[in-house]
Amino acid sequence: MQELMKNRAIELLSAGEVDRVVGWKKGEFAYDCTPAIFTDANDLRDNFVYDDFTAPNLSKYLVAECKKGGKMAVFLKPCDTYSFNQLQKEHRIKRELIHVIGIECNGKADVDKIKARGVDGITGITSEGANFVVETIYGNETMPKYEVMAERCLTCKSKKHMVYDELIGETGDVNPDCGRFDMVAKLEAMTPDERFAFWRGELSRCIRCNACRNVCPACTCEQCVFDNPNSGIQQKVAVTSFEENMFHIIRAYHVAGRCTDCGECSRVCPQSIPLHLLNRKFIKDMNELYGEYQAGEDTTSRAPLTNYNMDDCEPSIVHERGGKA
Amino acid sequence: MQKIGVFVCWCGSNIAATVDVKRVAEALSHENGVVYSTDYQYMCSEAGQNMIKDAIKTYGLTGVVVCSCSPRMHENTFRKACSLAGINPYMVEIANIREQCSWIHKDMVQATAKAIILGKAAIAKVHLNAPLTAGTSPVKKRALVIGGGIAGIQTALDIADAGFEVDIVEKKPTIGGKMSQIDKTFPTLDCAACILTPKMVDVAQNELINIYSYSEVAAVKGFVGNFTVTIKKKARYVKEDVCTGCGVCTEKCPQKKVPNEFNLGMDNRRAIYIPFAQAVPKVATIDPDYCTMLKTGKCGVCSKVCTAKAIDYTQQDELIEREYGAIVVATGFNPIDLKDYDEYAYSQSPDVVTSLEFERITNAAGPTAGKLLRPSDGKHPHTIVFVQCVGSRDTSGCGKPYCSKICCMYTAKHAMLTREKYPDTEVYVFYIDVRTPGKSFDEFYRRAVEEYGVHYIKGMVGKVAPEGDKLMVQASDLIANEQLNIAADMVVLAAAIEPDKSARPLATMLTASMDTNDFFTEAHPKLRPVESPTAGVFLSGACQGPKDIPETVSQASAAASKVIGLLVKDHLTCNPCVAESNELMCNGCSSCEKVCPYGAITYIDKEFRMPDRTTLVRRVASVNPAVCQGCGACTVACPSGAMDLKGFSNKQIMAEVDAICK
Amino acid sequence: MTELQMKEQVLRMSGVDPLKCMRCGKCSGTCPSYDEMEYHPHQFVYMVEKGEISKLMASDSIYKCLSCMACVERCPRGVEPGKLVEAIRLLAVRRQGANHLKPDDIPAMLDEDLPQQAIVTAFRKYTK
Amino acid sequence: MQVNNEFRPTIVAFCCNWCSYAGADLAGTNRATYPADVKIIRVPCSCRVNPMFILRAFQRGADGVILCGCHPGDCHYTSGNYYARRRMTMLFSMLDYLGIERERTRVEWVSAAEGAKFAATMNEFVETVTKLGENKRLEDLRCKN
Amino acid sequence: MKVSYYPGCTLKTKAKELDKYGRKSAEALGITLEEIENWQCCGGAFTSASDEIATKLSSVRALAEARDKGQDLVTLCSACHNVIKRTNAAMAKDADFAMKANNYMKLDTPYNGETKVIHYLEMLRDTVGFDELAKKVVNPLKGKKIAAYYGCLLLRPGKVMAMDNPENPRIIEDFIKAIGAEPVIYPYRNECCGGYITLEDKTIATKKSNKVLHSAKVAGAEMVITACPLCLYNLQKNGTEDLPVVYFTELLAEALGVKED
Repeated sequence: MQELMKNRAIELLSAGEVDRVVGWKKGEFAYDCTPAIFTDANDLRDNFVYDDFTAPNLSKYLVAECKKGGKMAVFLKPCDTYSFNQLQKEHRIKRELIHVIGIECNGKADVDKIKARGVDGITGITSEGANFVVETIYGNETMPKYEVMAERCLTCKSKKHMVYDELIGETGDVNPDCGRFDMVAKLEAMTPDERFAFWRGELSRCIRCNACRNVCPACTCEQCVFDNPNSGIQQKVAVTSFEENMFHIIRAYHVAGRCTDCGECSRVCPQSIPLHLLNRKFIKDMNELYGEYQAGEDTTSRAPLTNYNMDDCEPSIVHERGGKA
Repeated sequence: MQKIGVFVCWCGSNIAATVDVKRVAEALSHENGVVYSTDYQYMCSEAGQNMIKDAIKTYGLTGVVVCSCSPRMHENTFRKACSLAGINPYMVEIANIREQCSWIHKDMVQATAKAIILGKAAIAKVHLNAPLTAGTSPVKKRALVIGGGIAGIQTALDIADAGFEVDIVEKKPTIGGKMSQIDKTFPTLDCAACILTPKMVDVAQNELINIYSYSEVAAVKGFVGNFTVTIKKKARYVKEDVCTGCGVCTEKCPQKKVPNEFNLGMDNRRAIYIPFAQAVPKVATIDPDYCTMLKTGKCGVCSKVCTAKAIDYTQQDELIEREYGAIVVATGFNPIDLKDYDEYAYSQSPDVVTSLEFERITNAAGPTAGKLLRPSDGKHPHTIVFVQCVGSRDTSGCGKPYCSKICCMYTAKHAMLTREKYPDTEVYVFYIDVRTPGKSFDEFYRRAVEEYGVHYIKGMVGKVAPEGDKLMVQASDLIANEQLNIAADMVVLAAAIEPDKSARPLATMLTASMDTNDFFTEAHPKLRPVESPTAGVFLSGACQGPKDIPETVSQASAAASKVIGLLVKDHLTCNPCVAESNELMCNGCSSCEKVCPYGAITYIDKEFRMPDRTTLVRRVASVNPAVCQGCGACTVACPSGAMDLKGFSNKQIMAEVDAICK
Repeated sequence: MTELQMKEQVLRMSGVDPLKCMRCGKCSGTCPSYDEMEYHPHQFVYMVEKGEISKLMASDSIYKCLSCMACVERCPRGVEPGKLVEAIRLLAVRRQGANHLKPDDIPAMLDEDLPQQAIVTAFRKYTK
Repeated sequence: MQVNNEFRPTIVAFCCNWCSYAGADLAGTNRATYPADVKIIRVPCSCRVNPMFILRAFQRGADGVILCGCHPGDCHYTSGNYYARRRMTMLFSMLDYLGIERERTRVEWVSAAEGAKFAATMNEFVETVTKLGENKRLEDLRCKN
Repeated sequence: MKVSYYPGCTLKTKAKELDKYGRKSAEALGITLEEIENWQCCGGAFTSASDEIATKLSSVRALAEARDKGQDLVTLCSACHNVIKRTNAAMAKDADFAMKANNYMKLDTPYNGETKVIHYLEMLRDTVGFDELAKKVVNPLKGKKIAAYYGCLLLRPGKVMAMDNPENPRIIEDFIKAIGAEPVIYPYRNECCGGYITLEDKTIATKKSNKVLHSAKVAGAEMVITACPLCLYNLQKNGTEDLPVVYFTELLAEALGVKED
């Protein structure tokens, strides 16, 4: 797979069809590959990487790249294509400048889960059927995928590419029964006190590093409200404990109806806060109250929060429906 | 840094009785940026306004906070005063310490503390205010009058007289309204038709007036100066421009058993009809509920007899879209349904009638050709009992809590006319109070008693029992302290009046406010009685409250003069509190555009100079300030906060929040 | 009890606000017992408002009311005069020995068809 | 605010200019009382109210926030309250999800004619919030210990 | 279908027909009337005074029993209906009264007006349906001109009783139509017959009853029907007009063909 992609990228670059390729290269460790812009075939040959650790969603990087002009190629996993569409809908990227190469994805490994099994000195990873084979300096370790796969991949909503110009590997199907809202439903079924305890446990770990915001493909504002002295809620550094709650609530609210549920926020959180559960709550509510809607499915539909029906439910539904008092 | 002046109004004792105004002025004087703080009995008076003007000059104020009544009352007054003194009118903020403080709180300590907080919030906002300049929007020089009764007719004639086009939308096949059903008018007793029908003809002949009869307003869009109204012209199955009004069809139509609504169902008309002889437009209308041709496809008599070939059974409802600068509501009234008052046996005996039915009975064009005859047997009644306040002043839930205002006078008229024409008839009027404020009104009522011998009895009828050909009326005479039993031949009920049922959906379309009784509310009950709080919407006649004819006509003319005052302007000053996009922060994502109800937001490709001297072209939102109405929907849809609302900016509102919550 | 205390008690028991009365007289216009009564329904309202309770208590009028509720039903202001009559009657019969109907009186009143209902109702109305 | 040991809540009421603010004025004109704890902020339309304002109010110590607008269908700007309705539904649902007392937030449609309803709503809301006591949860959510 | 049934004292003695034909007809219509156990007399009159508690407790007991069985409470006698329905409304709406009554009663579950009180006529209209009833009629009372006599107890106070429009009711007229007869509308159908005044002053009762009967007769009635034993007594005993007065259940049983055993 990696070689196919690498060769195709070199081919596009050499033929002058694009002047750069957006892909991944290895970081300090084998498992922390980072997004990279390749303009040179040799660089590609030496550093381009794609394996079961290459999780980052590259769509967001196209926003900055499009401003520079020139044609580019990008590799997008199925879930990344949703983000791509959403960015196109919001006029944040220029479709005509981008050659989208859809790539097959069967779920990425979560290195934290691997490490939690006591595996150390990781140098690489390969797939063998239902197992990952993790290469380490101490030899290979084989483990079942479902035990160490990232949460977002275990509940993958779609293996189908929403957009591509060419495909490497196969495109799959949308999976409506992925169970991605199970945890939200579980939280909803708790008492307010239990929910409060849960979120207090999670959110109190936040260090306001902004990693979630920086990685989020929906957070591409020219200037974030939290950085804008005129927004009235500027907070470069959280001064009071309250501000961090506000940050996460506002961030979730700002991406509501725009979030494709790519799960990058939770992936990059150094404190392992399940931030995607905030976004999924909004998605679930909107699906239930205003009809099924999947951001990034297309490039034209109206999102629930920029739309309405005359007979929408009243906000008091929050008081009336489920969840214990 | 702003230099702010604070002016605390006593509003006589309205504020000062519950709020310690001195304490408020003193407390606010310590707020950051406040350089002058004072209190005065009436800030809105000329002397009060001069205080503000003088302070602006003396202290070099850049912002003004007035702690007074609701901004809906005097914001403009104070803005004008500040403008005259040389500061931008939008540097004024009002702290509402009357309606939202002194009038609802009783405890002086609490009310004073709240007034101080409200003042602080206003000060916090003024700190962030910026001078705003209003744009303008053009005025469509045409008016719409909804309702073609005497109110609508008078308004339309007056507007047209000033040289503006007017459309009248009337839901019935003819204009004329309730007045066309009335026989004589009090207190002069001139014939209603004689004074109304010439006006109807004037309307028909006026080139500037266009009547949409048998039509309804279906939708209203836009705002003052620029309304777009969809009018539904109901199919009348007769070509209006071809029909000559000869009336042959209305004589030949074989369907003769249609209750005639013009005579309140006391006689019948045909399925094709002209409501009355002087109808305007004088055009026949087919009643689809009764026409055999329309219901079964078999008949076609009217089509055969029509020499003008005006009948068109295939006619459909038609939607017409027209633009107007102003809209006048003149939807009028109806008597209430008496189903909850059957102690008066209205449903049991045809000889128990409403006053409007009595009006038709005494009208020469009515079902009895003007002879006073009982509906049941066509005999002349010798004893008539009039019952006042049937459903008026009723708080029990069956009727209306208000006084219907016109009943005392028309009942006096009915009683007097009956006694004049038929001196052998005994007439009793049961009253709770006789209300006759109005020119020559009380004299009129006294004449009924003193010259015509009408028996006015202070008391109320408790039961009407039909027995044989008599109506046994059981009533109290409070002054004699006895219960009366009168064997009457007819009973006339002065039913309460209520706004027409079409008024409420219309108010929703116009976003005009109504009171709990479905009367339209005025912009100000005393000072702006013919304007609705919604700009560009005016009120004429009984849609605003019970009124007699002279009052209706004066209000109609007043509404017309307000409309003319609007239409003579070429441009209206726009609300400067409009949305504005900060191009540097705008992502160009189109969220705001999607929620804008006015289509005020478009996108432009804007060239930005980058720090490295290159240029970048980016798509950004641009607001048309003449179209934007300032709702602020876009500001919340904008994820980056690039979109903000002038006069109600994010920072201003949050400053108020902070001041309140501190 | 003073007249004022009695007035307060009557108002409390009946839940009636005589100030709502607009003096239309419909209660007296509709009352089937009007001619049997010394004081008529509208007078009950006005006299209670003025605090003339003992006059009403002493009057036979309180036993002539049929409790048919016509005045209550038809009052346009929701004053409910019938409830005032009832409250004043209760006040009267609750007084020691002031029962309007005594068990000893009953046999003379009976006939073979008289329903129980009439007797229990009368007891409820006339006695404490 | 703690006075004489009796908890008095701080309530922020956002009122749209056309209906609810006028309704509040009408409550005043009719002398329909409600507690002084309620402070009204005038906004042009319920759709002007940004969830940020509500969170900001809680941040600065508000114990309850209520948003009043024109009845659905009666919006002066035709559709503003429909958007506000969805926005507030989402925000309230999220606060509930985080375990914040759902009774601290409320949306009520009050027309310009409903002075009595305005006062009744405020009385009821103040009573509800007073029973809940001081708003601590949003702040405590982030408590480090 | 089963409902709780409150007969009342008069139906056990002087007004046995009202009860008997009511039961028979209900059975014929597929409705089981389950008599409330140990019911006590309702007292005959609802005292509107707010401090009268004890006199209303027998009604509360019956209401609570129906509530515990999860059934609607059906009444037949107009007086019982008036007392029980008004007591029920007071239990639901007057918190102070409900508290005091519950304190006396010491029920397992306090009663707060949960039971739906319906008159037999309402049961015919809303549960059975007059159209359905008409289908079950075997002996239609064709051509009979019948005047419905409501009296005051069934309809007033209108807001509480909420059976029909108190000034222009039609429920008994519709019933008359359903059993095949012709209703006669007359103005005194909802005016008082004199009620319990008969004990004290027969002349008043006679005056009132005659007014009703005369009014019905002038309107062309051949017969008057009622749901109230006291009305029946007054019209028959104190009235001097020659017009038969019967319970509506008797005609119902006759129409349904279940009158004779």
